[in-house]
Amino acid sequence: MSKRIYLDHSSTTYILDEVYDEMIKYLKTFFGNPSSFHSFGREVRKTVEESRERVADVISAEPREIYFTGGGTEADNTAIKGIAYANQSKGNHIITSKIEHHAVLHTCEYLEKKGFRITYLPVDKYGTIDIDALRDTITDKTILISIMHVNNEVGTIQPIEEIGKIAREHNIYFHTDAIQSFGKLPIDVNKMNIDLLSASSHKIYGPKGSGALYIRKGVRIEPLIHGGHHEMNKRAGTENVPGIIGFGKASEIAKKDMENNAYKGIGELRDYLQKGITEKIADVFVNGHPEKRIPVILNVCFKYIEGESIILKLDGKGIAASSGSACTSGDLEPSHVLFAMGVDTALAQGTVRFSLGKKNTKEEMDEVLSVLPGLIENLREMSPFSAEFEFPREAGPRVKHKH
Amino acid sequence: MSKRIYLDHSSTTYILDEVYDEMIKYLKTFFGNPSSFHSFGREVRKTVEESRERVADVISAEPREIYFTGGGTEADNTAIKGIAYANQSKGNHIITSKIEHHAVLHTCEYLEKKGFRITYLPVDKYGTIDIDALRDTITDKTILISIMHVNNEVGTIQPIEEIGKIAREHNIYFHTDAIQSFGKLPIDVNKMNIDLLSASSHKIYGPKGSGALYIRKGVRIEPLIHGGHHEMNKRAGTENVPGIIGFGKASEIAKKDMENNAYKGIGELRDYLQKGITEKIADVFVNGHPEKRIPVILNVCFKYIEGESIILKLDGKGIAASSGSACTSGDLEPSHVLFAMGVDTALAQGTVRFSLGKKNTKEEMDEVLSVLPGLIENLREMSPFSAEFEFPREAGPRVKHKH
Amino acid sequence: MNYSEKVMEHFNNPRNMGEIPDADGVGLVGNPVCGDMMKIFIKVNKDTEVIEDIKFKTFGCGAAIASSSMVTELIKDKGMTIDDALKITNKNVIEELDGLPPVKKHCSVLAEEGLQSAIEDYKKKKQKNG
Amino acid sequence: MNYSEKVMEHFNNPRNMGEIPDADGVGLVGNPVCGDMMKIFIKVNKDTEVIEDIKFKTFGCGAAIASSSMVTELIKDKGMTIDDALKITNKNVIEELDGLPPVKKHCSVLAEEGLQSAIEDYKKKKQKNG
Ligand SMILES: Cc1ncc(COP(=O)(O)O)c(C=O)c1O
Ligand SMILES: Cc1ncc(COP(=O)(O)O)c(C=O)c1O
Repeated sequence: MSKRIYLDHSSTTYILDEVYDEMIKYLKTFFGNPSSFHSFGREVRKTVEESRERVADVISAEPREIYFTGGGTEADNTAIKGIAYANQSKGNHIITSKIEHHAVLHTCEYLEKKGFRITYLPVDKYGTIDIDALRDTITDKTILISIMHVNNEVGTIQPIEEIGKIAREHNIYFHTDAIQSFGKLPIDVNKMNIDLLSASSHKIYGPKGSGALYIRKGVRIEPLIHGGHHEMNKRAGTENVPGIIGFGKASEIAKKDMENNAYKGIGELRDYLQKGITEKIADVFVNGHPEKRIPVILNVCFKYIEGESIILKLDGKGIAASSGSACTSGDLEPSHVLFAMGVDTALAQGTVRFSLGKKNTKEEMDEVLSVLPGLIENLREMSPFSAEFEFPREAGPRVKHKH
Repeated sequence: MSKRIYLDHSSTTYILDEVYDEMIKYLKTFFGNPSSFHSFGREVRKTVEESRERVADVISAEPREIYFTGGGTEADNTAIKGIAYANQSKGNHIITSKIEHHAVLHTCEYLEKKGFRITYLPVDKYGTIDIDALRDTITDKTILISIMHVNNEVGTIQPIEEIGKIAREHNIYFHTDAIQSFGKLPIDVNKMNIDLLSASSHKIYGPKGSGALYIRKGVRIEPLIHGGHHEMNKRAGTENVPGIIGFGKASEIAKKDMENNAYKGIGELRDYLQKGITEKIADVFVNGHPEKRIPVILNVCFKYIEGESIILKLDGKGIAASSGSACTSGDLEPSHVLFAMGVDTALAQGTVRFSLGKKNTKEEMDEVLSVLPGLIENLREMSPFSAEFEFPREAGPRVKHKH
Repeated sequence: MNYSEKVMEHFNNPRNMGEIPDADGVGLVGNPVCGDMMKIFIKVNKDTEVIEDIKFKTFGCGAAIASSSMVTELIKDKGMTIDDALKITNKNVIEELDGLPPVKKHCSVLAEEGLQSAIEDYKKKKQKNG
Repeated sequence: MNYSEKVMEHFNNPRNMGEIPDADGVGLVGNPVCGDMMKIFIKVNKDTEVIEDIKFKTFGCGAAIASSSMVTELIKDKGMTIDDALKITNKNVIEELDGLPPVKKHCSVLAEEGLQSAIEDYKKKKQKNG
């Protein structure tokens, strides 16, 4: 198993050694409750606050604008519900996009049941949201715009600086789910006029169960979790100390990596893999924006076959990737992102996302490229579809697409 | 610092070596996302499900009735808001008690703003809730009773089996915050007619940032955190895998400890400390029920002086305890629990909670007993109050006590 | 979600995969839009009504491919008549596969339907051809 | 929440702790119900109005005790007159203590008030006694 190849970093990452080393001190030796008054508590509080600085640094925020959460999903929920409930008297309209993560979409759908009106902005074929549609859809009841920075399936980068400007002009709060971009792309919450931003530790080589919400100072939210006075009364519950410490260290390293242009090399590997796949395999379609795309993600549709079966075959060869197919998630329909981008649904069922990380090598890409063509051919042989027996045309208008 | 004495286990515990050893494998080697389809994900999913069994075992529940959360506070919020919102059509009345943890009280106060009516049951001088008042206060609009199992400040054990019976008779959901008792006192959710139960890992020698909510099968709640399909659609967000693994291991050990009567020895130490303090120091009052009290907690009022100053002095001697005083928490009034028990407020300001753990020794108790009398005397010398200059009588009815 | 060893074995070494060019009956069920489509070909002995050959082509996940493989194996190994074959249900397929994850049960239903559809096609053709 | 070293030093070694049995002025401020009560005793030179001795007794947290100690030290070290003493504010106390945590600012206010109250008491008594 030691020769396995991991290409699912956008789902979760391993923990870097430096992160691990710092964390385990707070599992073993420094176990105090940071809210405690005695020495066991104080020695922990200090490092928690250092972690807050490290996280803040990544996005040019102030430490006191960072609130630790139990993960990225909780951060998204806190931001969106928190702003919605705190501003109900001002309006009930929220603008988001069709390609958000479920943490945002399902939260918005929930708010619809609670009387909010949600606009789900369309995207073009590259998965970029329609800025004009955004402008047109703003009303005097609009209280929040929530648009992700980088899409987790196809990697397309959204024009958040432009969105921030529009939001600011209209005096509307702007939240961005930056869970895929935090620590990978430069972000400046002030320049970009971001009021709230979600981040998650386990996407940047930190531990799972740890996230953060940036809330611009002065912006009021209704807390999601009530209880003690933790996190400046915005998120109750004894802090996940090792998780916070690990997230802090991972943030510090991520910032250095960005400064050292570490993602350039990863992007070259990704492009190498993309080139190899498209050259070696017929009927392959790359999803996402050709340039405005995060360098770690490669999303590909393999025509005539289904994604889960590809993932299973790859897994049999020790290669881990993920699928945008319906089967894997237990839903009946495939990726809402590809659907919003106008990708044919049958084609979308054959999607694989390769997401690269810091330690992937060219040798690993070569291994994938040597294994993948045969495996795709094998599955295509099993498939009733081919250039001679094409996918049936999608019949008529489809029922409402469940996210 | 190696000779420090930790007596604040009810605030948080260190992590046992066995727990640590199991956890770090899932920090380092097995880092996959349990939702992933490939081998990295599957190897983790398996152990997450084993942890679910271990947690379930402690309270005789079924594994699928256990939902992992980011901590005890989140479990309380999920239970109470979850039941409240899912049953709004049936009624809007919730019964709880005046001595709940803030995770419950502040959640209930929040729900009051959202149109729910909350009854806060009184307690007697021992901190036991008034069962007759509970019966009297039930209406046909009552949808939930939320009463803690063991109070975290004074340690009093509530008659939850009786409460469960009453709830069941009236067809009302019963939630218990068992964060202080889980893994320390026997609990059987079926015998006790418990529908929802909150537990937290860092109170039983597991890691912080990990908790669980038991939800009886068939009981519907509205989720607190929306997003992906995690935790059977009841709690979205990538699982805190090392936290869950650690909680599982800690649960397994706690169960064995209970079977081996480990808390008998701790109780004897606690009683030894109590006896020593009350014999050696004048004007000392022990809070909580004399018998129906969890064996790890000793809550004492030292008359004429203030709690934080005692904690600081103890801390100076390397002894960690916690205070029920207002000063420490940043509130203006001291413990709402002692207030509900009718303890004079000035006296309540002088409260210290010693909470014992598995590794405390008689030598440590002797050390506390040798240090404490002098330190109390020293502070009393500083105090303007004494038997000659008594606390002023509390004047008239007080304003509403903020929890 | 975890597949049994049996499912994986059939997924990796599917039995009876392919087409029968001059098949007596062909069933086509499912929809690629929903992620699964199966095509089942049968060759039937006109006198004994025994299914003498059966093959499949499947677009779908691991469970869909394994179910196709299993249902064809069940038929072929036992030399079943079409009447016996019509008694095969998705439950049989699941059992023989040592179980399927709950979200994958529909794949075994598809296998049952694919087989039935091929037999229907055979019957229809037989009627037509006299 | 963290106390400065200075606060801890004054908490552990409070200056001027105690009572003055024949004090010229006594101030009693705060309320034990709220967690802090301070009693300040002063001895004043009738001619120069210099505070010649000052002592305190305090019921309260670390910050309350340190603030009491600090305010008395400020007076005594400098041999202040009551007029000068009245100029001392809680800000001075906080500064001299190298800061107090935000939730503890009120403790320094109590020290200021305690001192003023003792001086008032002195003045009242002086008036009464002619
Ligand atoms: C864009 C995006 N938003 C939200 C999430 C949820 O974050 P977490 O897994 O930390 O709950 C993820 C990752 O799963 C993501 O990629
Ligand atoms: C009774 C009780 N309820 C709730 C909590 C909150 O749990 P957590 O610290 O895991 O958020 C605690 C502990 O702080 C507690 O003692």
